[in-house]
Amino acid sequence: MDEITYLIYIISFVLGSVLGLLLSYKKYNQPFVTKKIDPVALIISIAGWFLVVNSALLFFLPSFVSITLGLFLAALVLGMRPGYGRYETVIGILISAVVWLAPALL
Amino acid sequence: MIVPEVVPAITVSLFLPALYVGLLVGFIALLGISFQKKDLHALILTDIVGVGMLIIVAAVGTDLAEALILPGLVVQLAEIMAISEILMSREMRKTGKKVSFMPMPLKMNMEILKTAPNFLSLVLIVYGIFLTGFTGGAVAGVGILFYALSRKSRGLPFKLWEGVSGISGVAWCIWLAGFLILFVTPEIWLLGLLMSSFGILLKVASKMGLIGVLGREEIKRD
Amino acid sequence: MNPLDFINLTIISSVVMFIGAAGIILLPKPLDKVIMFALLQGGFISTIVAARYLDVALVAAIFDPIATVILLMAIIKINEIRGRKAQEEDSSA
Amino acid sequence: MDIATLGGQLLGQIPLGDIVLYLTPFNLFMFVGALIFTTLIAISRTETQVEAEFGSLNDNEVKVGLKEFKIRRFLAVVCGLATAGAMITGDVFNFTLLVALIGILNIGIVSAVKQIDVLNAAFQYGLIAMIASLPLFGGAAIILASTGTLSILEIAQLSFTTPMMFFASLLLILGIAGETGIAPFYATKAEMFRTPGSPFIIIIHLSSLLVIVRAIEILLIINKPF
Amino acid sequence: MLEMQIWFYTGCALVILGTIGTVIGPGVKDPIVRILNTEIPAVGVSLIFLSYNHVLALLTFIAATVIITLILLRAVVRLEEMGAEV
Amino acid sequence: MNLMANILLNVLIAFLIGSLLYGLQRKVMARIQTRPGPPIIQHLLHTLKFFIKESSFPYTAAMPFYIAIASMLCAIWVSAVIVGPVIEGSLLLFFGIYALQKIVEHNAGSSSGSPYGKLSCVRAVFSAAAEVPLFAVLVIIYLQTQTMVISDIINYQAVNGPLIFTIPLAALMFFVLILSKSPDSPFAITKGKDIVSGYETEHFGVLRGYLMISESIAWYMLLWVFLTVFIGPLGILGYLVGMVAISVLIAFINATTPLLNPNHSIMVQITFAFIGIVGSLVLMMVM
Amino acid sequence: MKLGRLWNSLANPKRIPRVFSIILGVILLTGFLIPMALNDNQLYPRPVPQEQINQGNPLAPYDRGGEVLKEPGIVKSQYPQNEPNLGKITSYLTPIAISVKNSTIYYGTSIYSSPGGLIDEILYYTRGFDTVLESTILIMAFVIASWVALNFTMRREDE
Repeated sequence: MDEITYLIYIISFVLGSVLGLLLSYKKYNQPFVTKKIDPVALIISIAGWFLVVNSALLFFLPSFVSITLGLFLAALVLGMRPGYGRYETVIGILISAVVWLAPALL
Repeated sequence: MIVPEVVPAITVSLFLPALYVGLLVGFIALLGISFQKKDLHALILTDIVGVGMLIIVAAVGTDLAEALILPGLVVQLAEIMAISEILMSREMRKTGKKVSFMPMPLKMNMEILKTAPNFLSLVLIVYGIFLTGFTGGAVAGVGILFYALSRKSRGLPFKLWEGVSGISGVAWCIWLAGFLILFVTPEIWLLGLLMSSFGILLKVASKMGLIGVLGREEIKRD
Repeated sequence: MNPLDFINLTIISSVVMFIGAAGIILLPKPLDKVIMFALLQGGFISTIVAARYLDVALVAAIFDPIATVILLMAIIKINEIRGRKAQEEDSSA
Repeated sequence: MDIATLGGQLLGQIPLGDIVLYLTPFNLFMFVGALIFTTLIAISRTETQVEAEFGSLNDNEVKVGLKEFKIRRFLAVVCGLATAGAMITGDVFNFTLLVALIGILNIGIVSAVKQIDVLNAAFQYGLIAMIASLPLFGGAAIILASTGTLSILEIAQLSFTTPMMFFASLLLILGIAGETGIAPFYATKAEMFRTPGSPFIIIIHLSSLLVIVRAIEILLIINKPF
Repeated sequence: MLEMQIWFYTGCALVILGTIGTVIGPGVKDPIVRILNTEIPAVGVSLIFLSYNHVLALLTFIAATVIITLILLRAVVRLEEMGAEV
Repeated sequence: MNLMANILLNVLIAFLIGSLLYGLQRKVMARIQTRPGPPIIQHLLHTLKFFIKESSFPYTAAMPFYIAIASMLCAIWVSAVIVGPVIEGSLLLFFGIYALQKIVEHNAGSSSGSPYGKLSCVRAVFSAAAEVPLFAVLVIIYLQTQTMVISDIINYQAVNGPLIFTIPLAALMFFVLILSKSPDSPFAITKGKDIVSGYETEHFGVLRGYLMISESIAWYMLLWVFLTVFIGPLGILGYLVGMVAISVLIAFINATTPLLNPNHSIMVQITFAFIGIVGSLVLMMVM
Repeated sequence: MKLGRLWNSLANPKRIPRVFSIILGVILLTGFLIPMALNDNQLYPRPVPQEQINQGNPLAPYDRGGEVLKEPGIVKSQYPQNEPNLGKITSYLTPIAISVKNSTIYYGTSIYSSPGGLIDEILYYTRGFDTVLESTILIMAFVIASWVALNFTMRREDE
């Protein structure tokens, strides 16, 4: 069912954001730190966005599992406390977009 | 054939002039309202707007149109009454003045006020009861009203006022019951008919009469 | 065609009504207007009679004096109020 | 036909002589909505407005007296019932009468207040309501004159729309706008809401919005754009 | 038929005349005068009713006019007494 | 699928997406105003937060009404979801729901007895005066497609192309309506910051939670109706993209415009409505 | 800004009836431009005015045929299938009315205004719901007026 799938996506996104928010408050205690890129967050973000955008490439997983997982990971970074996780998200989106466009460009 | 199948040609030919007169009257009166600064004058002019409405409805010229006019009249009357009361209430609050609550003068010794009311009122009430319905209610109501207005005795207690308004409520219920009988058990339609006509009569008449009683109540407080 | 044929109840009453209406509009004093109003009502009642609805004419004839009385009372009362006000203004001035 | 494309399938009719009420999902929803609100209003007590007193630190409570409360509740309940009736009626003249009833009740609900401004707004609203009876009843009469019937179910089955019917519905919508006080004539009504007595004044708003929605359905049925 | 037409057009003329008189007639600044002038359209409407044979409506209308006049006059007198500028 | 399950599913989706869109909107506005802004999830958390807070009722409130109104608002928007995505019923019914919702919203303000709520209630009457003409856009849709049933409108668009190209002014009107419903918009006079939180000022705890849930559903539903009626048949992904796009657009407008004075707000909306209705009719005549 | 001032003045309650009436007046004027005519296929048609009274009919102008309690009168209503007793009220006359009818020909109106008769049929039977509403409007207006009068304009010193 289409709608159930989408509901699961949304819920995983929401859960990811909530978890990301909680974790980021534990991890960082300074507000508004820009310019610094957290490597762990970067990896999670890239992995998440890759899973979301390029689920078709991962033939061994059903697409909805990979998207659910990917949304969860992407939201983990996206939902971080204000000031954090922005560059990581942008880089993640860029990389996955490049991968998505790569077959077409090549 | 007593009743024709279609509306007679002469009624059709009168429709357009009547409609135009209605529209024209409405237009003139509305123009008057829009250039009128004073609220009381605007209220008086809305009466004329109602006249325009009546002409437009009457122009259809069937029995149905007449049945639609009857209540329209009563509605117009009721609305004017309620709104004028609000206007007075507002002005009293604004000016904050205590006024003598007498709407009509009784210091004059008018001959007609001594002899005529009893007779006129009696005629009107009896005739109104014979007529029944909206028409009879209005006629009998004016009779009661005129009687109340012109009598000098002022001993009407406040309770009676509420009693009269109570009658009209009961009358409304009678009318409703009659209406239900007409639809639920059509076999006894005659009873329903009589209940309806007399219910409406009582209701309209008592309500109209209330205006006069209202006046008296105020006189009494003077 | 005899010109006298035009003198029947319908024509006369409508002429009376027009005179009454003109009087109501043009005369300045309210009391004069009430008198012209009676003229208007008279024309109206005779019109109903010309239509041969005597019961309606009867009711109209009863309502005519009532309306007149109500108008008269209001006019007298309002004159009284205005007179009193003018007096008060005089005495205060 | 038109009735079904507007409000969904025709669920049933309630014949009362020549006046036939009809129910579609749309009418039913509005009818039930109006009734629920009426019930809620009937069982509620009024709010108390708390205002800061001028020149001191005390509060000033504006309450609705018991007598005032009773009459206003009564009027509000009748107004709610009238609104519910206007939702399901299937007769143009019946609808206009219900709208007229709603108009007078709206004035009545606020006529019992003591603020001069609110009374003024109520009076002006009353003036509009009275003026609006011309286009309201006049519009219904012109519809009767042009179609020969007042029943909406019959009008829906006519195959033509004359300019006269269009003019009549123009009058009708203006009348409804006047009686219910929508834009751009909203100001009188909004002023009336400044008075305390929350659940009762709500019915003023409820009735006007629901009536407008219903009026749109009726006008579309009458005019049959295609 | 001619009679009916005469009544009808007399009624129309009276209504229009009376309305104009009520709106811009001489002396209508005084509310009493204005109310008196409204009686002319009332009679005009009665004539129109008569020519359509709406006799019952006519009967009711006559009674209702009297009451409306009374209500309006009551308002006028009381407002005048209060000295309200409306 | 089972009807009940379908309803539940759609309501949940509406609520979650609506909340996320509100969060997104706040984020975008904040970035435009060069603030960091709250996380996107904030509005949802905010809503859920109220369900674990203590509920208290002001003693000035109009009692059963004050409580009933919050759940009524919820019920009304749930029925909107039923009429909309679930059974694709009549648009007129949706119009009725919108009208009822206006009343509930308005009375939430006045039943509490708070002067802020009262002001919000008066303004709600104002704004209803403006929003109802805007909603008259439905008439134009009816004139164009000859039906009011949503599924038929979708079919019409599948054949004749999106309505936004044929009646652009109507789409503009509906867009103004959506704009007026969004918080912080120039037309959001009922929730202006000058009257604290408008009609929600005196609603605490569970009641506030209900109000916020219904607001989220309302936002989703308005966008859904806009996309369905003007863009035509869309997949769920299409709806998502469209909703995000409109939310971002509205966030741009909100971030850069001031709140209008109530009278002006209404008259601006009425002007839009007038231009929209007359313009659409003229366009239809010409074409 | 002039537009803003205009919009503000539109929100003044006192102006609204004036604005409304001028808009309505203009729309009424457009009625003169629109072709209008009476559709002669109406419900409840009535004979040519004055026809019945000219024939010396004692029930003029509301004679619609039928016999008291036996035969229904002629009524052309919208939904005859909903009205089993259609026309019976029209033909009904009270005993007083019958005696009046036998004595004079000029009292038709009064006879048909008493119970029974065409208008009663329309008001109470075929369109009864309308009459319920009308009398409700009347009663409500009086409730309002009398309540305001009793509690504000008359007994104000009690406050």
